[in-house]
Amino acid sequence: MDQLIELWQSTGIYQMEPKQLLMILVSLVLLYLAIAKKFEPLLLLPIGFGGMLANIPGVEIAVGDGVLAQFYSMGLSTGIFPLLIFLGVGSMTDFGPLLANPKTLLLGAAAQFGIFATVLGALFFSDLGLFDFTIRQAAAIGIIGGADGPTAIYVAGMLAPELLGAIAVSAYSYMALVPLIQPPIMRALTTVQERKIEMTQLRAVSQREKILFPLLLLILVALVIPSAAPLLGMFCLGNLMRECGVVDRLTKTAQNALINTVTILLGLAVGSRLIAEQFLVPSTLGILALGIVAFSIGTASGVLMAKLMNALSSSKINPLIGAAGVSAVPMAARVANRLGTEANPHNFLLMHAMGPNVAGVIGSAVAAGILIQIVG
Amino acid sequence: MDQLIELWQSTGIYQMEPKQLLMILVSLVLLYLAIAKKFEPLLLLPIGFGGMLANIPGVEIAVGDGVLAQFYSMGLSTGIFPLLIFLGVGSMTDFGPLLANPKTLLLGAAAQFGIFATVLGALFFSDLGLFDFTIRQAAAIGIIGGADGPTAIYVAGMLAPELLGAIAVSAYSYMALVPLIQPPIMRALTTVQERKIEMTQLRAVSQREKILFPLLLLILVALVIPSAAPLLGMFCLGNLMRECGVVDRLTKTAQNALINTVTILLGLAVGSRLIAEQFLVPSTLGILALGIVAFSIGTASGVLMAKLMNALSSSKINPLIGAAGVSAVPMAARVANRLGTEANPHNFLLMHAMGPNVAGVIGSAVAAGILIQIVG
Amino acid sequence: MDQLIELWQSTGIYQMEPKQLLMILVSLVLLYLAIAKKFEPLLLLPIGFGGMLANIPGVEIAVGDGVLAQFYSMGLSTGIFPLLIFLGVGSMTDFGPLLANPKTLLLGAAAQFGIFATVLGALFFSDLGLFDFTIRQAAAIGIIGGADGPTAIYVAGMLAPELLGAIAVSAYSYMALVPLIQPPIMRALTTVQERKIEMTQLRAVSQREKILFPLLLLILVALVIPSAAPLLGMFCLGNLMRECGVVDRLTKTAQNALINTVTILLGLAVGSRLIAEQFLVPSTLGILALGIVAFSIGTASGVLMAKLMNALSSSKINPLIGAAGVSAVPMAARVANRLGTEANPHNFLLMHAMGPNVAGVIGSAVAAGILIQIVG
Amino acid sequence: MSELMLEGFNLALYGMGFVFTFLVLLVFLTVAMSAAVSRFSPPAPTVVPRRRTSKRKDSGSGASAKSADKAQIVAAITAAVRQHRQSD
Amino acid sequence: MSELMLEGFNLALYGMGFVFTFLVLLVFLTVAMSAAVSRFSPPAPTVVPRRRTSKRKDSGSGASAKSADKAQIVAAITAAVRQHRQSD
Amino acid sequence: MSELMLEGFNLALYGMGFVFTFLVLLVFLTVAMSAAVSRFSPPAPTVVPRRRTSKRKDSGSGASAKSADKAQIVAAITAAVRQHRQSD
Ligand code: NA
Ligand code: NA
Ligand code: NA
Repeated sequence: MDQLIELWQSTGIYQMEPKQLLMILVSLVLLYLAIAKKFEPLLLLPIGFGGMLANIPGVEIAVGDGVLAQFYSMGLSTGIFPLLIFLGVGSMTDFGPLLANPKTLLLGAAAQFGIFATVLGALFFSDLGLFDFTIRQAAAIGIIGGADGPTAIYVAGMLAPELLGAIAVSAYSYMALVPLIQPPIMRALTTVQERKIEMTQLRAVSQREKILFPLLLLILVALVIPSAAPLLGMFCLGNLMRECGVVDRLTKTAQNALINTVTILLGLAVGSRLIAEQFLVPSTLGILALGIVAFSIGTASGVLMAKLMNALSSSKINPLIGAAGVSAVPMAARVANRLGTEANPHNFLLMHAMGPNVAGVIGSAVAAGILIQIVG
Repeated sequence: MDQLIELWQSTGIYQMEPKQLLMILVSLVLLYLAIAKKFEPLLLLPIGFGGMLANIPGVEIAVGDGVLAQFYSMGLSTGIFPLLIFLGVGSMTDFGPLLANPKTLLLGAAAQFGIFATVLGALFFSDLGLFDFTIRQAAAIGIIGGADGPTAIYVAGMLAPELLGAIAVSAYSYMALVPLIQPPIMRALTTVQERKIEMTQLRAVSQREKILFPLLLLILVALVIPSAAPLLGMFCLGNLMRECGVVDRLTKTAQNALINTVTILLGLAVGSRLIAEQFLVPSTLGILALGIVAFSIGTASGVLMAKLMNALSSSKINPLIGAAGVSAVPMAARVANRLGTEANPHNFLLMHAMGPNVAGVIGSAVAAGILIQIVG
Repeated sequence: MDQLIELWQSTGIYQMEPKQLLMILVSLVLLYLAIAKKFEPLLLLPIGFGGMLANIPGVEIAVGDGVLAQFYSMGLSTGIFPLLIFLGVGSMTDFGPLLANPKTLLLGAAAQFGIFATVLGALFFSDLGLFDFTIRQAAAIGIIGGADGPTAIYVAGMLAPELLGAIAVSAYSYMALVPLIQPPIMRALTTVQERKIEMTQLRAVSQREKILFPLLLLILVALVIPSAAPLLGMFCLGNLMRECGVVDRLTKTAQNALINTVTILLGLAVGSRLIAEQFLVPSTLGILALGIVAFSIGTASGVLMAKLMNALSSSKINPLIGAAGVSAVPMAARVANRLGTEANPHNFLLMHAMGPNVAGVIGSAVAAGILIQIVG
Repeated sequence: MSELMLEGFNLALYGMGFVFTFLVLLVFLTVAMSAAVSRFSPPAPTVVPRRRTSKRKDSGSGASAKSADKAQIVAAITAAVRQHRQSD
Repeated sequence: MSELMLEGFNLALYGMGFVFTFLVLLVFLTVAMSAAVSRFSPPAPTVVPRRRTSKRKDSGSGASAKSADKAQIVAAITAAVRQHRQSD
Repeated sequence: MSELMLEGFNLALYGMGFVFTFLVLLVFLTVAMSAAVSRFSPPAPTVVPRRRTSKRKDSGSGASAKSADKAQIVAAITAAVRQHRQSD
């Protein structure tokens, strides 16, 4: 009989605390968004599932010797998982549109203003006494505005691992919501006339330029902002592998088996940070609120930068592609294209928007390097 | 000259002890079974090869800093390898037949009686003074009756790592022998009339049911038997990835590169436990003897449960499919199908037997959770 | 203002030391050779890129907690990466030509003389006071003459990790230069008449022989030179997987996702040893000089061994295939074929040269075992 | 009976009990889930021919997939031939 | 204004400054690199139809690749049909 | 000669000796193994066209495989065309 009581006490029903139940519901919502709404399913599915596992009471999965805790300490504490993801992303990125129109790099720079504005916002919350974010935490929250999942996870793992769960969930959710968040801002800041601007077909880019670009980028990183070198280094390696044409078998693995395996493990490791004690804190609400602000400001500053460039230069660009500077590849570029076609059915902006789009990846990695450099 | 003697003393011929030679022969037998007899070759080939490497004298491969010892501490001590295998198995499992006929889950429950009967058998041996199994060791031996390789390795790694080699060899060998072990038992316990029972075509199962089932299963695990959550969690994640249709690239990797890589490493790590000192002990014989008992009792209880269900219900099932409840996917289901066709050429039981077959995987994972919970 | 100065001091321009700049140029040369000249690109591309990352000042990438340092301690200190590469190479090796003409194994033995002659050369340098190589370092340098990348990296990691960068760069560079290094030596040591010798078509080899060979090889290793067992063990496992025909899905992964992933990580880990402090030392020049000597002597002794065999036996072999005994698979075999066709357009030596070519892999792994045994 | 055996019987009893409890619950929940699904999404064309990511052989559907492929190929060829003739 | 906010403004100022500096430099270097490449390897047929290892969809080129494939298939079938007729 | 060189000569001597011993033994064992295999499984059709899991190029067989494929395609098309005509 004693043993039966002991067994009953070992069940989840007996041990479940309300906050764990709540976190399981939150995780189910993430799974619902991933599966039914196709919100960044590659990441949100393993994150949501990891969140469920992490909140099962009475068994160590996300802490101690648990398997998710091991994935966390193996790949997130060390930074290895996001860096390998960056390798894979690099090997899937085509810098052609960017090389055909390099000034779109400036759009990728402007959109990073979302990051720093959000850092200020987080610190302002602290100032008001609403939350108690340190400068490291504020920097980690700001990086959500980079609209780049692995960068956000990498920076959060370095600067504020205690917020990693909330930051990752916020970053991926808003990336999925880009088609809803961006259009009103883009419409508000542009005239129909501007949205109708057609852009000339991009010039062809030679293979040699594509091979030299990642090396050029890495050297510039080495000279100017070394702390961005791990992230951009892996990115450039992936891209060089892709473009050089002599290591196709490595490229194929980096694009498939390697990135997929790491995505599963990284998702589960991030999910392990959705344990109730860590996620169900007021600051999570603050992070979610700041995250959407970050995306909005980034979008706006990208568009405004495009308008500024038009004011200063004779060759006009469609300001919609400025919004793609936040990264969120390739969603933001598609949004720009959609709004362009809406205003002018002959307006195909997709390729033109891919330039600022990948520039945004570089921009947020540089911003990440600076944040790590200054507050890390 | 001294150096020549030293060199001679470094050779394997000089250092080889009889028991190492014997273990190399045992390993060669495993390789023979894997290659010539196709006995679970995916696992027994790396296990057998690892066994050979582990018993080469004069070089540390399976102990200390040796590479197999590193694979062991990386993946078996931590439980990571069997859990990743379970992820892959989940991503290859179709719960359709089970969902079309959920009461076959009971067959998967009944067949787990083999596990607990074997635990008792092991303890009885201890009682008789034949062997000296502790309760933890008895539990680890019993799990052989689950007829599921990764579950057996996971539980043995938790409860009795010193027996892991013998338990894994026993589990995989008897799984390969299912087509020989099961038929006499199945024939003995059923009449020709019963074996002739035809079953109606299974209903079509919607994708939505297939998506909800792994979540349902995980939630039930969380509520009732949390200690089964690592195993069944990874299994359900793999299955959800498979069925949800939005992460196909992850599923493909889980089904191929990931599970194959882990299978090689896990096989070698298990092989490292075939070192003579650990494998050539009397208890290994006990484990081999108990293993076949476990399979036989599991088979019998599955069949008898099916007959009981027929006695209580009007919709008849063919009792042969009860034997598939031991898992040993998909071999046991094929055996049931073969005996069915033998008795009645129009009797196609394969799909019907897949239900209890995958139910057996769930059942033994639940049993594993209970054993870890109570004696772990 | 202070912060601006601090930021300026954090840039690479400020912190870059001349030797780091020099190493970045060296790395760029490696990348150029890999991409433009197709010098062993699968390895030299990640090595060169890793070398660039390792020499970026002001950020820990190749030391401390840096990601390359982690790859190094994960896979090179432990020996795991080269062993997994050997698994993959084994799974891609066809022993057919060797089995059809087993006496070509002797050519693979003779060519290893390059290894030991180079060990003597390195010690002679020490004797002269030019460099200060210990016997362990000399052994690690000698293994370059094995013309086998993973073997060289494995041995260097065991015996002289401080030289690993220079040894790996030397080994892969000279392997790529085989088409330039070997022909003059081969022409100098053979008459046109010898180069014209046609060889009879190789007999068909049964699958059973191909399955038994890796087991035979492993058993001989176990009996005679156990310290070669990790390397040749993994090689034989890969080959057995390939030939047995029952684990094709494992073989496919070992040949693709697994070896490709490990190649990327191993290349980066080796690249981490190109840090200026470690690579820009006089001994690197010595290693590069000794490396080419090693290749040349290996080539010469292979050819001379073939001539000796012709002198002693009635069935003539073309002495060009002796040069393939250094390994450098499959380049050396192609060189032999090219020179053969040059002398006699009906002379197809490729298949005949594959025998000594793979024998050279076995030979240098055996030599590696002996070196580790005696000086390790 | 020894202490150890007693412990073993306890383990077996509770163990089988739990396994059955669990799977019986799962039967009920599964039936309920399937009922709910068919109620809330009633007449949908259920077994969509799903993209096969699995490597498992299931001879039945595989064969039909093949014959469908074949039909498509034949159709494509037929169309091509027709087009070719018209362009003559 | 608090110490913390001040630190924040500093961070934002230097941060955005650095990001812009970096990307402006990158624009110049990229333009220079492209110019150098086109000078030293002038009239080469630039966009070689490279082997695609990437899985990314890019509708444009994908579509043209498809239609090229289709053309090839049609050509192959045409040839096969012609051959078939001649052999009749 | 220095101590170190002496050690080196020893190493080279034993090393080459061992390498040769090993590979000579391997030659004998391999020959014996092949003889045994051909004795105990004599006239089997040896080189079965094995499933190729390897990526290695070997131009010969590759070419023949291709031409076989081509022949099959031509045959398939021929059949399709014939069928198409009959159904006209
Ligand atoms: Na960004
Ligand atoms: Na089972
Ligand atoms: Na060699």
